Amino acid sequence: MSYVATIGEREVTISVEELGGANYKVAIDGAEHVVDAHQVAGQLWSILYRGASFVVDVTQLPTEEYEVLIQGDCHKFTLMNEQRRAMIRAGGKGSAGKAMLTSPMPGKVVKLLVKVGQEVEAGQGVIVVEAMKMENELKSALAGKVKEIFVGEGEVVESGAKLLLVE
Amino acid sequence: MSYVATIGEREVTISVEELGGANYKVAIDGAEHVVDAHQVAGQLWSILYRGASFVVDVTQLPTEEYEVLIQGDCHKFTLMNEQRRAMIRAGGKGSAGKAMLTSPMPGKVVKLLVKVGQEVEAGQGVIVVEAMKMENELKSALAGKVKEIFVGEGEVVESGAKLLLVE
Amino acid sequence: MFRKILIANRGEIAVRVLRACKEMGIRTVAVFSEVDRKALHTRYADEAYCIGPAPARESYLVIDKIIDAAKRTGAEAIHPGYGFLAENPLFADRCEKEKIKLIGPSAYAMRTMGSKTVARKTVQSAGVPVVPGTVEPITTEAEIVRVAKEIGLPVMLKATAGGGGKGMRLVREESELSSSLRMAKSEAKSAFSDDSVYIEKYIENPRHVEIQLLGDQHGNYVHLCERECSIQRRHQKVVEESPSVIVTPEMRAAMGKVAIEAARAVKYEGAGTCEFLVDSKRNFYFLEMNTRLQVEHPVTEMVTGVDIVKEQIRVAAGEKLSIRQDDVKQTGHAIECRVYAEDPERNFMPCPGVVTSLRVPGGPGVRDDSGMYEGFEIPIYYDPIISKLVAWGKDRTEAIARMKRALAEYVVTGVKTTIPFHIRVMNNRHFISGNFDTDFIDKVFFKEEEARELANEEVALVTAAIQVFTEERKRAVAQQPGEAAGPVSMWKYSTRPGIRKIG
Amino acid sequence: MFRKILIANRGEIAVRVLRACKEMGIRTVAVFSEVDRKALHTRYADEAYCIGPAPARESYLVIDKIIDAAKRTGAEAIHPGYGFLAENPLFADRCEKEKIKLIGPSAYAMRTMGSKTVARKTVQSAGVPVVPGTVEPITTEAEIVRVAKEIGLPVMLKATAGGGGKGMRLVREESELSSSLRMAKSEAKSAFSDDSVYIEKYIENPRHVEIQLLGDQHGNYVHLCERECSIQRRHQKVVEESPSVIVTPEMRAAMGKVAIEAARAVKYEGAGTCEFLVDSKRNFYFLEMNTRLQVEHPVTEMVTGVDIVKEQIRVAAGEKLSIRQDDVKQTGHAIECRVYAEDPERNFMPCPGVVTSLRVPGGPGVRDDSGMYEGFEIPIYYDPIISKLVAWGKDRTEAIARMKRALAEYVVTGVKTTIPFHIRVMNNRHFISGNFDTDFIDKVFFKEEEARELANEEVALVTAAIQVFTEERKRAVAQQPGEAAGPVSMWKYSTRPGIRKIG
Repeated sequence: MSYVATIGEREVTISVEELGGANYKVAIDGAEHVVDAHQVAGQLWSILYRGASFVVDVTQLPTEEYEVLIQGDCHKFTLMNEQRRAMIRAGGKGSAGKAMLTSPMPGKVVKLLVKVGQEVEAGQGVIVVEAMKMENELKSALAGKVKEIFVGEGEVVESGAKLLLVE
Repeated sequence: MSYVATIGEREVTISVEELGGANYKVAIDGAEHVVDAHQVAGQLWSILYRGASFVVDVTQLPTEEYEVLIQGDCHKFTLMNEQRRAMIRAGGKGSAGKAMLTSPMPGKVVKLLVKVGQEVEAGQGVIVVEAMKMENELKSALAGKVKEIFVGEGEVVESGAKLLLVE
Repeated sequence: MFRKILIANRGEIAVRVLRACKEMGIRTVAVFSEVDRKALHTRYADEAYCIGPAPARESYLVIDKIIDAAKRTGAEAIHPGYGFLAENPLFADRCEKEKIKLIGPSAYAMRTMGSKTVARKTVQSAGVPVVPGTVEPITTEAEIVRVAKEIGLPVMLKATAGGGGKGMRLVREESELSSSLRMAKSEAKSAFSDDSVYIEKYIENPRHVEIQLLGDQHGNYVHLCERECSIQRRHQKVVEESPSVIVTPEMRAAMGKVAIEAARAVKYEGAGTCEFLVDSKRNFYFLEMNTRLQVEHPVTEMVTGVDIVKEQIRVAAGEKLSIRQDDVKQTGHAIECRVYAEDPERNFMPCPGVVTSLRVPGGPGVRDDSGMYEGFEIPIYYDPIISKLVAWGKDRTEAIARMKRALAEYVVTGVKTTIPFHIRVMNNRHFISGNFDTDFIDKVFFKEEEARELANEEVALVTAAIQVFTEERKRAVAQQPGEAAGPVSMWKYSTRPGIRKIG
Repeated sequence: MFRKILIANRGEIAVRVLRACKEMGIRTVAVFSEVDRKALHTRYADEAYCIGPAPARESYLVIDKIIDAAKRTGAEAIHPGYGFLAENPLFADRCEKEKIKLIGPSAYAMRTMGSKTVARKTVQSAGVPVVPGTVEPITTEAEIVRVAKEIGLPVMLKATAGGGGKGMRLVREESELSSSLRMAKSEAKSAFSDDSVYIEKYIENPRHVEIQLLGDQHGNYVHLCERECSIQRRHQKVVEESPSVIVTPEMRAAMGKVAIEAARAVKYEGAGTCEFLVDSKRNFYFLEMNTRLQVEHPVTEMVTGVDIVKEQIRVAAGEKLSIRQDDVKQTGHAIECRVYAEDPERNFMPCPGVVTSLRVPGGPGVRDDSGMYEGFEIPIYYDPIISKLVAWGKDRTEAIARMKRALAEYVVTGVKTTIPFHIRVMNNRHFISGNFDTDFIDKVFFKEEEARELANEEVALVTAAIQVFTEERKRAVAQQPGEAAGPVSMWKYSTRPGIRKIG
């Protein structure tokens, strides 16, 4: 089976073939290796790869994003098999010229600094969200007009919640 | 719902009624109390009971036996609801005059000290089982004749495996 | 000695105090907010009482509820931990009125030292050098602009009731003054229920060195040497150590002496800390006195062998200090890394969520003071500190090596933590050489570390691919009719549960 | 210094050595048997090689396989841990031949001290008092009966190559002699691949006190004071502490001096221990010298601040000892409890199985040296030690209180452990007063503790009933057609997986 990982701008192709006994033949962009991969528990793997031992924690986020922890470093990428990727490629992309501001964390909206229809500059503070006693002023990604505000002051929002649309 | 716990020779009746909000009305042999019981994860409970806070780990064994760990003490008992207990009561009991020796741990049979047909005394060593580098001589529970031997020397046995029957 | 103590706090510090009480054979009472029913401190105490909804202003900060819980349970003393009510003189007054012993200094000492402006006056009159700035709180925009011009930018805005970096803002440009004042006041209000803010000259490239003090009711004082807390992010300590690489024995003695004089001036009782700024010429300036147990107290415990929390409790019960100044020896070196539920890759954004798996470091010289457990849902309402990892070594080199080793063992999944950040600090050449100041992280470290490549990317990709591969195969097997579904899955929390919506 | 070290061991001690290497920046190679593929030491090392099937005789004890792994990986040195090949002079010879440095003493020192009979002769000729007994191994039943009559019952049978209570049998009755000889020889064979057994007079009510030694290649020696290991079950240490309550400063100096003389007699290099029996008049008798790292080394590390494993490695690399005798100070008190996978309620029957949940103690003064993890299947093939819990306190009282607190925090489910036993020891009045000998557990403790009632039975029953109640209700809900199955179950390992059948 072949998979494509996307790390930032880069794409890497990984193929996996089972050899039995928890051994797998993998190829990264064509270079082949045998991996001894034991699932210790849940998302925890013990990996013997190219003469070295690794402890790897793989967390799958609700989308096809992965966060992989090795020796304190957190690697982030999306990964999917080739069929699924082809399917998604056939679909559309996000619209340009718009910037949806979403909450980067769960928290509480403390203050709206702009109103619908107001002109804002790129980098201008537009909303203050408090989490864990720290106030965070979130800024507009681009210059434009506030098209819509999805939350009110005092509202508790989840991570990723839509806050405000600038066009 | 009513349950009967058996601790050694004693029997205790416990009734449980849900009050909502993780609160339960329980009665132990008739004495009523309200318990605040939160399941933290798996077998781990946080219990507020009669003015005190307890951390309780409940392990259910394959039978209806329970091992409950509180502050380092391990409580063992069987527990079942009253219907099930009535059902079991209707069934039979084990046969008398026979003693089935089972392995108290997983391990390896190192030596058989008796043969089928041999007379043994109560307390006589009949088999040696090794686990974790310790040899353990298992003894016959009663005097009688070795009726059957279920294992051979060198065999690996699981905990509870039948080893030998004395009649 | 007290028979029962109520701990008016939550998280790692509540657990720390509970442990001390257990070791002293004292019965403990926890108080918890509705979201903390399953929290470690609630479970760990002998008794536990709910004191209201999640927001601290409706639970942990409500004096009436704490007092009520203490009276209902018959607790003879209250340990406030740090934060919340720990430095609130109204709470101290109330405890005194209710004849419940508050484990800490008197309301008078809290008022004097707690109001940083009064504290500055008090120690200045005892001849201790202080940082230039105002002694009165600032309220209007006009006022802040005037004062800033007077003492010159950059300036630091600080909550009068503050601590722990809350309600603090550094201002370098005049244009930032008004928005910073608003933010500082708002944060101060939220954290301390008091929005008073004062202003101080900002000393460039200072190091933050503090002296740990203990005092009893009989006029005895000792200091437990210094801690260096210069590794700060946004003016909040993140790494602390003892001893400090820049403190000489003479300087230690001088700072200790001054700190004890400051404590004596307010008849200080219990554990407290005098914070100093040290400039590049090793001049030190009194910054403030914290009239409570500090987050970073474990590093001092590890190098001196003194259990500071137990000393607090003994002193509160009227006992004399169990140690004299001559008994205090710094042995080896200790470093603390504060583990926060924050994403170091996204500008330390708070990252509440569920701890889906947890593996804690062990072995020699490692101490973990934690408030989390596997399955713990980190609430959004409180400080994001989830653990403090402390390493001891016979010298600084061994302490750093051990901390690196322990951090690599420390695995928390489900939420982002500052562990990867700490690993990078421990590997940073400036940190290793002891060459840093309080701006080091924000100014030097991030610039240097920005371009860093992650190691072992190939392994990360391969493992994720194998995981997806095995899952796809399991699903395929499960869909084949007439076949067994395969071995029982060992997966737990295989997707990250969302944060519960709060009403 | 070495760039790469192979650790020829498993479990907690392999992890301990790996941690030291990591802190020293040395690359590590683990070897593992087929059942240990997922073990902590396999995962924790930088490289890991499989050396064969589960039984130690086919993997961890096979010299060829260890040497082969070292050569394949380019390891310059091998750390043997304790047990397995740690005191095997053939292994030392082979390492020397292959030019791989074995971290430990020379084959000559191992032979002299490892054969306990030769060791007795050697130290006796240096004027050290020894326990009466044979100097030649015993092989026949006739011989054992003759010697036992000669020196008088009770006697102790001991494996010549032994250690850790393996292959040891106390014999009080003549009728038990032959069966005990058979058992001891068989155990010795299984544990050390050598069934030689010797006999010693059994001293009644002795205390077991030992001296930790370090020696380098340059003729320097230090001792790190004593450990008391009198709390034994079936002649196996279960609780160790430092200092010993019966050792006076004069006695400490005398024992240390004798121990160093014994080490000097064999040009001892690395870490070693001289064990002594101390009678009720505080006379001490040389018992044996262990030419390896000991299980209980952490208590010495906690009171002296010396990392014994790192010293072993430095000394093996040719460095001089980093400490002199004057630098060695005992500070405070440390206690170790060995956590075994055994059922204390069923006569300490070994209890392998799967660790279904694990919560490790934290906070001040606590050290956990563990070889287990959540989900770990404890193999039946090896020693049942799964962890060592060590507590430090400023004095013995604080160390005991802290150990009690830490033991109460330590939760292992899925397998029985000795944790409940240790809690009872820490609460026992004889242990607290320091009044015990090596027979204390088997003779006094169990008799006193037998009738003990468990606390909190009511809570245990209520919680189990509520758990059954909620499960029954969940099942009922799930069976109702057209209804959702309720919230996702957080249950993991809800039944105890059986032990895998081995072919």
